[in-house]
Order: sequence, then C-alpha cells, then structure tokens
Amino acid sequence: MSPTSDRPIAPFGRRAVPVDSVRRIGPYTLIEITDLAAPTAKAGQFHMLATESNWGGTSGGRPFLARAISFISSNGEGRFGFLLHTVGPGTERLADVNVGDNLLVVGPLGNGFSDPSEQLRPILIGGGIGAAPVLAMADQLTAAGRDYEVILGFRDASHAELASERPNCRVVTDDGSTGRHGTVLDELQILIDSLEPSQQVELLACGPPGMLEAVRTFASAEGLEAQLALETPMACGYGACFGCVVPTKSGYVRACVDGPVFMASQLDRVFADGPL
Amino acid sequence: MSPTSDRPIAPFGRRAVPVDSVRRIGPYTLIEITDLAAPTAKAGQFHMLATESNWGGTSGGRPFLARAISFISSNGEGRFGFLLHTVGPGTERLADVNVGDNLLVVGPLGNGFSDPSEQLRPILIGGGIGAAPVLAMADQLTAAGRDYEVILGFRDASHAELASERPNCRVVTDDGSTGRHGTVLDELQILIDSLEPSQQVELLACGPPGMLEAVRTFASAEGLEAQLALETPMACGYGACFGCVVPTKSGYVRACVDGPVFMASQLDRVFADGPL
Amino acid sequence: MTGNPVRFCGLQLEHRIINASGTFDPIAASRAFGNDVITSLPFSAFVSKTVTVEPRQGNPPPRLWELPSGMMNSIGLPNKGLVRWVEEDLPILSRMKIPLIANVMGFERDQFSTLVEALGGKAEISALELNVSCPNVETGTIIGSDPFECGQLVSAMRLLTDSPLIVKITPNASDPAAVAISAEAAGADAISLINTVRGLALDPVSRRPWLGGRTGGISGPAIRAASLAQVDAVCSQVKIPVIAMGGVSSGKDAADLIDCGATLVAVGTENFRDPMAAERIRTELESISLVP
Amino acid sequence: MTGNPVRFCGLQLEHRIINASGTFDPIAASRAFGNDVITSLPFSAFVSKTVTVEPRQGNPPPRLWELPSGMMNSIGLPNKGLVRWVEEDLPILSRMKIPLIANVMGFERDQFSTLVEALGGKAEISALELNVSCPNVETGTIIGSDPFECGQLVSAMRLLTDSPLIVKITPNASDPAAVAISAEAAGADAISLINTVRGLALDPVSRRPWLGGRTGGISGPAIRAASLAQVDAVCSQVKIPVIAMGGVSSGKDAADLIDCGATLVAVGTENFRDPMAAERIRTELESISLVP
Ligand SMILES: Cc1cc2nc3c(=O)[nH]c(=O)nc-3n(C[C@H](O)[C@H](O)[C@H](O)COP(=O)(O)OP(=O)(O)OC[C@H]3O[C@@H](n4cnc5c(N)ncnc54)[C@H](O)[C@@H]3O)c2cc1C
Ligand SMILES: Cc1cc2nc3c(=O)[nH]c(=O)nc-3n(C[C@H](O)[C@H](O)[C@H](O)COP(=O)(O)OP(=O)(O)OC[C@H]3O[C@@H](n4cnc5c(N)ncnc54)[C@H](O)[C@@H]3O)c2cc1C
Ligand SMILES: Cc1cc2nc3c(=O)[nH]c(=O)nc-3n(C[C@H](O)[C@H](O)[C@H](O)COP(=O)(O)O)c2cc1C
Ligand SMILES: Cc1cc2nc3c(=O)[nH]c(=O)nc-3n(C[C@H](O)[C@H](O)[C@H](O)COP(=O)(O)O)c2cc1C
Ligand code: FES
Ligand code: FES
Repeated sequence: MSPTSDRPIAPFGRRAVPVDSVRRIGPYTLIEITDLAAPTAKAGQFHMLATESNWGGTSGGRPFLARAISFISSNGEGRFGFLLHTVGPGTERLADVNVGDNLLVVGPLGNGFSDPSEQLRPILIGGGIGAAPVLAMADQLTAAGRDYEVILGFRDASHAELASERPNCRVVTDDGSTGRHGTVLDELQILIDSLEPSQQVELLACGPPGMLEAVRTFASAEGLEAQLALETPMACGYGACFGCVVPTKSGYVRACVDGPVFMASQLDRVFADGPL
Repeated sequence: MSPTSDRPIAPFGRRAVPVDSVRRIGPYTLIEITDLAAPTAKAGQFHMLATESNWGGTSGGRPFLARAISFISSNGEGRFGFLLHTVGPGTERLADVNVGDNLLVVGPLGNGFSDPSEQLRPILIGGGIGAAPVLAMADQLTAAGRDYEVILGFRDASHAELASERPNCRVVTDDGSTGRHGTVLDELQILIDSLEPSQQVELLACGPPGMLEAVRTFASAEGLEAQLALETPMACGYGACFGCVVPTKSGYVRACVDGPVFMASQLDRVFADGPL
Repeated sequence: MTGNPVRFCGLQLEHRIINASGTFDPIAASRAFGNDVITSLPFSAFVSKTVTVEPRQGNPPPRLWELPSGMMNSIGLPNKGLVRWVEEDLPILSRMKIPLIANVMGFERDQFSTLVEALGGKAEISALELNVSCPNVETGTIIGSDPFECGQLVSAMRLLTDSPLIVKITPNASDPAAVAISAEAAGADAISLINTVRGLALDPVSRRPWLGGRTGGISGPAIRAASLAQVDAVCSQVKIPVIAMGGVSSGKDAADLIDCGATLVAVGTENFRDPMAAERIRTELESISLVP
Repeated sequence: MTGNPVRFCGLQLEHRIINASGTFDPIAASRAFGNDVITSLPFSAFVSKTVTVEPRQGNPPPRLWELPSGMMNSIGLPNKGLVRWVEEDLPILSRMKIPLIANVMGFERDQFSTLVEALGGKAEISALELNVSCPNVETGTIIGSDPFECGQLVSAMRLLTDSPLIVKITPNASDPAAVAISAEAAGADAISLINTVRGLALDPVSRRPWLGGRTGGISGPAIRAASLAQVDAVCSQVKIPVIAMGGVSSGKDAADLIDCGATLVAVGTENFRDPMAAERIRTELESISLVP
C-alpha cells in the first residue's frame, strides 16, 4: 500500500526534546529542535508533537492528543524544523513555545515521499501549510542532485513570505498580492506547457483537500504520476487507533502507517475531513 | 453565624486583572495585582483566583476550579498581594505567572477577621502560609492605630524569610534554624506569661489544622477569645456549591460565606480535610 | 434569535439559559455580592437546590474532588427541609424577577407526594422539578434509571398538581431515553438531564475513598460529550421540552444542546468558576446561528 | 511488590499492566518502530483489537474527536474477519513473548459461538475476551448492559471452550455490577471494564454530528473517576479477577484501580499519547505502596 517500504525506523516511545529556535514567518511559526535519537527521516514523514508543559489548558482541556506535524527541514543529524499554521488549541500551543521548552516527540512516522524515478522531472506543489513537506522534499532532491520545480500557492502575500525563504519557487496567491494571481493548478498548467513535450513529469503535492483533489483529477486526466501527502486528524500516528483512515480504492486505510503519502491512483477522490 | 456582618461587597462576576509584580520570598511566591473594581477588603477575606491562560494543562487537566487565596496585603485602592505556597497544580500555576499575565478574580469573599474589641490585646498567630491573612490583619490593626503582637511559625529558616519582611514578628521554627526552636503555642505561652496579668488578649490565628486545633484547645482551656481562619478546599467561594462545609457546633456550615474565620467557641474541633 | 423569549411549559422566558439545581444559591450570593444579585441573576428562570421533606445536614466533608476538566461532589442534598424552606427561603426567592422552579426529592413515594402537594399550589413557584436520582426504598432500584419506576412515580404526582412537572433523570442508566419516554407517557411536562455521573476518587495518601459520601457525582466539561449524546437520544424520542445540562461552559456548548433539540440549557459547574458565567454563555449563544 | 509476577486466569504474568483492546497494534507499530517492538511490548499480556466473524471496514471517517481531557472515537471495529486474522495476524502475534488474549464480538449468538469455537482451542491464544457492547439483534437490548442477556451469552459460550473467558462489560448500564455478577454466575473467568462511554459531538461548522458513526465512545482521563466507581462496584460484588481500565495515564491511576480490587490494569488512550506509556505507568506503579 505504501509508495515506499524502506521507511526510517523511529525510536519506540516518546521523548522530551528542547526547542532550539522559534521564528515567525508571516503568519506561520517555524520551530526547530535537535533530536539526537531520531534516524535520518524522509521528506513527507511527520512527528507527533506535544509540549511538555501546559498541554491541555489553553482552551478548556484541549489539546489532549499530540498533533501530527511534518517537518519542513532536517539536517540528517537530528535537527528538524517544523512549520506551524495555527488553527486550534494544539497548533496554538506549539507555536507558543519558547526556546528551551521541551517538546514531547514521537517519530519520524509514516511513509514519506518516494524518490521520483530518474526519467521523470519532479514538480513539487505545496498549498499553504502544505508547503512544509514539499520544501523538505525539495531539500532532499537537491541533496540527491536532482532537478525539480516547486510551485507554492498561498492565500496572500503575508502567507507567501514563506516562499522568499527558498530560491526559485513559483509563487501564486489567491488575491494576487504577490506572485501570479491564481491557483497552483493554473501555474502547473503553465509550467507543463513550457516544458519540452518529451519531458515527462511526476507530481508531489501537499495542501488542502480541495487542492489535492484538483491535482489528483489533473494527474488522472493527463495520465501523470502523482504522490499526494494527505492531512487528516490523528490520535496516535503509529497505527494503533484506526482513527486516521482515508477512503482509497482498496477501502479505508490508515494515513499514519499506509500514508500520509498516497499515489493519486490509489484514490477515487481526496477525502476532506468533517461530517460527510 | 459570621463573626461580622459588615462585610465588603464584591463585584458580581469574575474579572481579568493583570499581574503587577512577582517576587519569591523563600519558598513562597508573592504576586500583586491592581484590581480597581474591588472594594476595600477586610483581612481574612479571600479571592478565588485562576490564571486566564494555561489553567488546566500543567498536570493532566487540572487545575480546573479557581483556588481560594487570602490576601497578604491590600492598600485600599485595589492593590492586593497574594502569597502562594505551591502544593499542587493550582498553586503551581498561580506561582508561575509573569508580570502582565491576567488573573481571573472573584472577590473579596468570606467574612474576614472581626476587629478585636478595644479592651483586648490582639495576638496574631500564623503558621506557614497561614501567615498571609495574619499579616494582612497586622497591617489593618496598624492602620487602625492598634497595638498587637504577631507570632509566626515556620518549618525552617527558608520559610521564615517571610518574617523578615515585617518588623517585630516573633518567629519560631520547627527545626530551630532561625527564631526560637518550637511551636507557635510555645511562643504564645511565653508571650502571655510575659504580659501583665491584667492584660486580656484575643487570639487571631491562621495555619494548618493541627496548629489551629492547638490554638482552639488553648483558648478554650484559658477562656480566651479566639478567631480562627480555616482553610478547606472550595469550588465556588460564594456559597453556591456547599462543598466547603466545616463541622461546627451548629452543624455543617459553609466556610466560604459563614467563614473562613470562625470563633473558636463555634467549633468542637478544627476539621482537617481528607477522608475521615 | 436565541435572545428572543422562549416558551417553556407555559412560561414566557427571556432567554434559554437557566441554572442547574444545586449550583447557585441567590441568598448566599447576595451576602457575597450584595442584595442586587437577587434581582439581577443571569438566568431566565431559577431552579432551587433540591428540597426534601426533612432537613438534611448533607454528607460529611470532604465533599469536593477536582478532576481533569471537571469535578466530583458528594454534597448529599443538605437543605432546610420543606417547612423551613417555605418559611425562610421562599419569601426571599420570590423577590427574583424570574420564574422559580422548585427541585424536590423524596426517599419514598409519600415524601414526593408531600413535597408536590405543598409546593405545587404556590403562586411563587412556576414549576416543579422531580429529582429522581434516589433509590426506591422498597425495590432498591434507582427510580431515575428504571423506566417503570419512574413512570409510576410521575403518574402518581401528576394526580396531585397542575403545576408543570419536570422530571430530572440520571445519566447512570442503560437507556435514559426509555426513562424519558416513560415519564412523558405518565404526564411529565418536561425532562431535564443530565444529573451528575457516578464516580469515585481515592485519597492519594490514605488510599481510601476521598469523599465523605464515598462515591460522588461528576460534573463539568468532562461529562459534556456524554450529556450531548443523552440529550440527543432523549430529544429524538419525546415531544415534551427538554432542559439540557452537563458541562456547559460556552455558548457553543449551549448551541450544541439546543441543536440536538433542547429548549432550555442549564449551567451548573461553570457557575462555580464564574458567578456570571451564564451571562457570558447567553451572549456567546446569541452570536451562534442555530440549525433552523 | 507490583513488579512481581501476578496470576491471572491460570496465567503467570510479569506485572499488572496490559493494553486495552483496540489501542495498540503491534504489527503496525513494528512498521513504525521496527520489528523488535513485537518482542518488547511494555505489556504483560496483549489483548487483540476486536475480531468479528466477517471482515469489517469500520465506520466512515471522521472517526476521532478530541474532548477536554479525553477523546471520542467511532472506529466501528474494523478488522480482517476471523479467517484472515487467524491466517495473517495470529502467526505474527504469536511471536510476542507475552500471552495473547483474543477480543471477539458477535452480532448474534451464533457469531460468538463461531469465534469462541475457532479461537478457544488455539495454543497461541491464552484467553478470550468477549466484547458484549453489541445489541442483541433479536431483542435490541445491548447485551452488555442487561444482566440476563449477558448471563445467557456467557453460559452458552462456557459450553464451547475451556479457555478462560473474560467478559468486557460496558459502562453505559444502570448497574454494571449486576451484569458482572450475572457473567460470573454463568461461568466467566474474569470481568474487564470499562469500555468507552457513549458520547456525541457536533461539527462546529455544519452543526451536524461530527463522527461518521454519529455517536462515539469517550475514553481517556475524562472517564477515569467513572471507571473507578464502576470497578469498585464490580470488584466488591464478584470473586473472579477484574481487568480495570478507563483513563489510566499514571501509576497512581493504576494503583487506584488495584486498590479497588482490580487484578490487572489496562492502558488504552494513553498509548496514543506515548507508545511506551505502559512502561512508565508500570514503573510509577511499582513506586506506590498499595493497600495490602
Ligand atoms: C501527516 C500530517 C502532517 C501535518 N503537518 C502539518 C504541519 O507541518 N504544520 C501544521 O501546522 N499542521 C500540520 N498538520 C495539520 C495539523 O496536524 C492540524 O492542523 C492540527 O492537528 C490541528 O490541531 P489544533 O488543535 O490546532 O486544531 P483543532 O482544534 O484540532 O482544529 C482543527 C480542525 O479540527 C476540527 N475540530 C475542531 N474541534 C475539534 C475537536 N474537539 N476534536 C477534533 N477535531 C476538531 C475542525 O475541523 C478544525 O478545523 C499535519 C497533519 C497531518 C496528518
Ligand atoms: C480561605 C482560604 C484562604 C487560603 N489562602 C491561601 C493563601 O493565601 N496562599 C496559599 O498558598 N494557599 C491558600 N489557601 C490554600 C489553597 O487554596 C490551596 O492550597 C489550593 O487550593 C491547593 O490547590 P493546588 O491545586 O495547588 O493543590 P491540590 O492538588 O488541590 O492539593 C491540595 C490538597 O488537596 C488534596 N487533593 C489532591 N488531589 C486532589 C484532587 N484531585 N481534588 C481535590 N483535592 C485534591 C490533597 O489533600 C492535597 O494535599 C487558602 C485556602 C482557603 C480556603
Ligand atoms: C455541587 C453540586 C451540587 C448539586 N446539587 C444538585 C441538587 O441539589 N439537585 C439536583 O437535582 N442536581 C444537583 N446537581 C447536579 C446539577 O444540577 C447538574 O445536573 C450537573 O452538575 C451537571 O451539570 P454541570 O456539568 O453543568 O455541572 C449538583 C451538582 C453539583 C456540581
Ligand atoms: C480508538 C479506540 C479503539 C477501541 N477499540 C476497541 C475494540 O476494538 N474492542 C474493545 O473491546 N474495546 C475497544 N476500545 C475500548 C478500550 O479498550 C477501553 O475499554 C477504553 O478506551 C477505556 O480505556 P482508556 O480510557 O484507557 O482508553 C477502543 C478504544 C479506543 C479509544
Ligand atoms: S492515527 Fe492512530 S491509526 Fe493512524
Ligand atoms: S466553596 Fe462553594 S459553597 Fe463554599
């Protein structure tokens, strides 16, 4: 089921790891840790994160469970960067840490992106906070000496500040306040049209369900390979609870152990959380 | 039932009040707020305090309820000092505030100490954290131009640092590391022996149940007036829950509205919380 | 829309938020916050603490235990007893500007009858709430968890009064909706739920039960989701109005209960954390658009 | 003392901490944490997720909802079904160094029989846990909340196997102790409790039930005090050993349950927050001196 089976093995159990740095990037917060117990992780993998103190008190007893967060950067020696988009009590508390505070960490978990085959030119597509694993993948491809394209879509210029951290990203915004005015799909079409017809591509995408569904439909219509990193609420992150399932062509599968990266061809449609 | 009925009226409801200062005194923490909505309060009254943020997250969902805390100082213009002895998640969180953090405050509540009659010389007795309302009462008596004695008992010299904040306290410690080696009762006996026989006294005490019970027994044996400020866990602080009752000669009464200060003569014994 | 008056058992109430029995004492509150409290309660109706025929001291302390996101109490229904409550408290409570609902409990059928007959006719009292969390002294069954027992009791009380009868059922039942259905069939005018959930805590030091009453009742946010499920189940099975409660601490919580079919929402434990919580909850509720 | 081996249903277990059914999957965990996990679980026995006769997909997502100090799930018992579980999972699980308890559930008596007959005899399986939280398809009663129904089922299963039979009862019952007594009388070897508490949550946006299965089961610290009360009630009424669970997240929580009479303590939701939670809980438990 998983695109790759050579996944890194996480230490069994949860560990306390201090926060090294905290930085705001537009509306996002980037926090970094050095987790010497961690193996070298693959882009698209994630960690289950909680804070050691004051987890649960901000908003009436929540957050209670740890939160799944992909890393945006890793140096292979235990340094991980996590980019946070605050949408509720868990991400708010995580974004509120100070240098020296301990995070409680389980991971890296999940399958991560597969290495795109040498014949295909990888096009990385990130929407909003979905840029995090995509940028981690960009670094991984750079390190592997691969060429690739990155398309990042944001709501507005403030969110798009993230893109200015990295060279050569094609940026689009919903409101046109920076980059091209439009969607990542518009940009993808422009990019593909600009490539030589013989150039085959593979899409690697992470973002909101609507965007991923558009990428899936596009890939399916064009007959392209596409890896989609899904986001769905998780309780455990390691296959224990069966809470994170997503519908696939072969039934409900756990996004935490069989994903979060799925081949677009495995899915009939991208599941959006919330009541059906 | 209450020693006094001219109690200050608290604003109806809970309000957010910023912390002005935080200072450690030995193992205790002194926090100060300026609460312009508060009426002039009487020593021995208390507030229900919680923090606006991170109330509930430190230790598995607790603290949930606000905590009853007597003031150690008040300037009559809304400035209140609270002395904290950390014994669990509530007092830990309160002692962990920073200047500028908001407290959620209800109060002042309860009856407070009655003014000792002019004929009697007040002897104030505080044990451990029980020193807080006793020192507030000392200030109140000073302001009223009254003479009085203060006996403070502590575990050791570190706790007794509190006494050095105030002049003319008679200090005893359990381990003799500072002040006289012994109990507040020993000191009380010495003090009374040193007074002219004609000098009648009134005791005003706050401290652990064992100490208060000793004061009660002493007062009863010697035929002395004694006001005892009891501590018992409270859920609401304003008579709503009936959770804070203490056994008195006239049955169970609510410590928050009929106390926390009781005449020793109202009690058969001082109730110590915990399973009977 | 929720700020608009709402009809409940023939009463016109200003809004949907009332108090839960035993979680607000206007007389004590007026000692702490001044006499104006009596006429400025944040509730649209006031439910008294449970009144019994005989005076009760209540359970020995300790009576409180804090829980993750909640609390447990073993208060044990202390009250002055019917006679003194009518003489001493009722005149003060009748100064309130909102309808008074008297919550009563008997330890046997006859006691319920005494209470209903004595209070049902009073002009100061707009409705009676029967607290049926007590065991039937003959059968040992908790009346509120057994549909048959509960129906029997309500039928008998229905004959004694024309006052609206609200039956407050317990969550410690296999099928609360069955109890509600039975109460409705027997002539109840409304159902109120949930009462506290049975719990236990041990003293960390002595390792024996902490509460003087041994077990206690859990309240607060910890029981909110359980309450919502029971309210939903009851509302889908009965036509009479429902007063819903259990862990309400925000307008969102109140809206959830109303969307599941409740007519009124009662605030309990949250009053302890903020005496004016009900006002905040009502304001928050008004900003939420409910399912039409 | 608690670190010492403990006897349970004829098994010699290394310590008192096991997992709660459906809250740990050693096969999935070995994909995340490596194959050593299978042989180094922090439990003294392993309870499988519920196995049913037919394969089940489980409930549609969303399946999770976070609560104050807890969570709610509507997983819906997804599993491979009896045949594939025996073929595919059992060989892997039998590599564990600890006894395996198979948790099973049927939607009718015959299905329970099929499961018990198929698994009861297996050498790899040390005991069977009957999950009786399902409704009797004929009567509609939830078997686990009705003493009579539960007794009937256990009597029937008792005839089919010599394997220890553990009956896992539901907290959503008026009188869990009565159900436990009935299970004991019918020949159960142990009782396990509590399963999750029924709850409901609405989507803040659509205002409709959030969970794909509509209602869910509450677990975690929010149900701890309710669990302790039920475990206490059951332990005081039955002689057979009890596996206690519900919100255990510390050694203190485990000690409370043991002091109320439990033989084993199962860790559920806390596994999600820390895959090695059981090890910490066991260590903390060992430092607490239990009531002798
Ligand atoms: C593999 C993976 C990788 C991820 N990577 C990142 C990342 O790199 N950076 C990042 O910022 N985020 C990431 N996420 C998303 C992140 O995990 C969620 O945003 C986070 O869990 C939200 O928690 P919260 O407490 O902040 O918000 P919540 O309050 O949990 O709200 C989030 C959504 O959950 C729903 N919700 C509301 N209340 C509840 C409730 N009581 N219980 C359950 N659901 C509720 C609502 O739909 C709400 O919009 C990732 C998720 C996955 C699965
Ligand atoms: C009128 C009054 C005035 C007071 N003034 C002061 C003051 O000026 N300064 C000050 O520091 N303190 C004061 N106190 C005491 C203070 O209110 C308590 O120490 C505080 O409530 C303890 O809360 P906690 O969370 O820190 O500790 P908790 O964890 O609540 O522990 C305190 C004790 O409660 C018991 N306990 C443990 N767990 C629980 C639980 N889950 N639920 C219930 N009880 C539990 C135990 O016996 C424990 O020793 C006063 C109390 C009263 C009534
Ligand atoms: C301290 C306390 C005392 C209570 N006393 C009564 C009572 O006298 N009669 C009654 O019917 N319910 C009583 N209850 C139950 C509440 O009315 C309510 O049903 C329950 O607390 C759930 O609501 P909550 O979670 O908002 O508190 C009491 C609850 C508490 C916490
Ligand atoms: C996600 C999840 C899945 C569960 N699956 C099962 C199951 O398959 N069979 C079962 O008998 N109990 C199941 N349970 C109930 C647990 O075994 C346990 O009884 C309950 O969660 C209470 O313990 P806790 O509070 O420690 O989680 C499940 C609980 C959770 C949270
Ligand atoms: S998050 Fe628990 S199984 Fe995936
Ligand atoms: S603390 Fe609630 S009545 Fe005293």
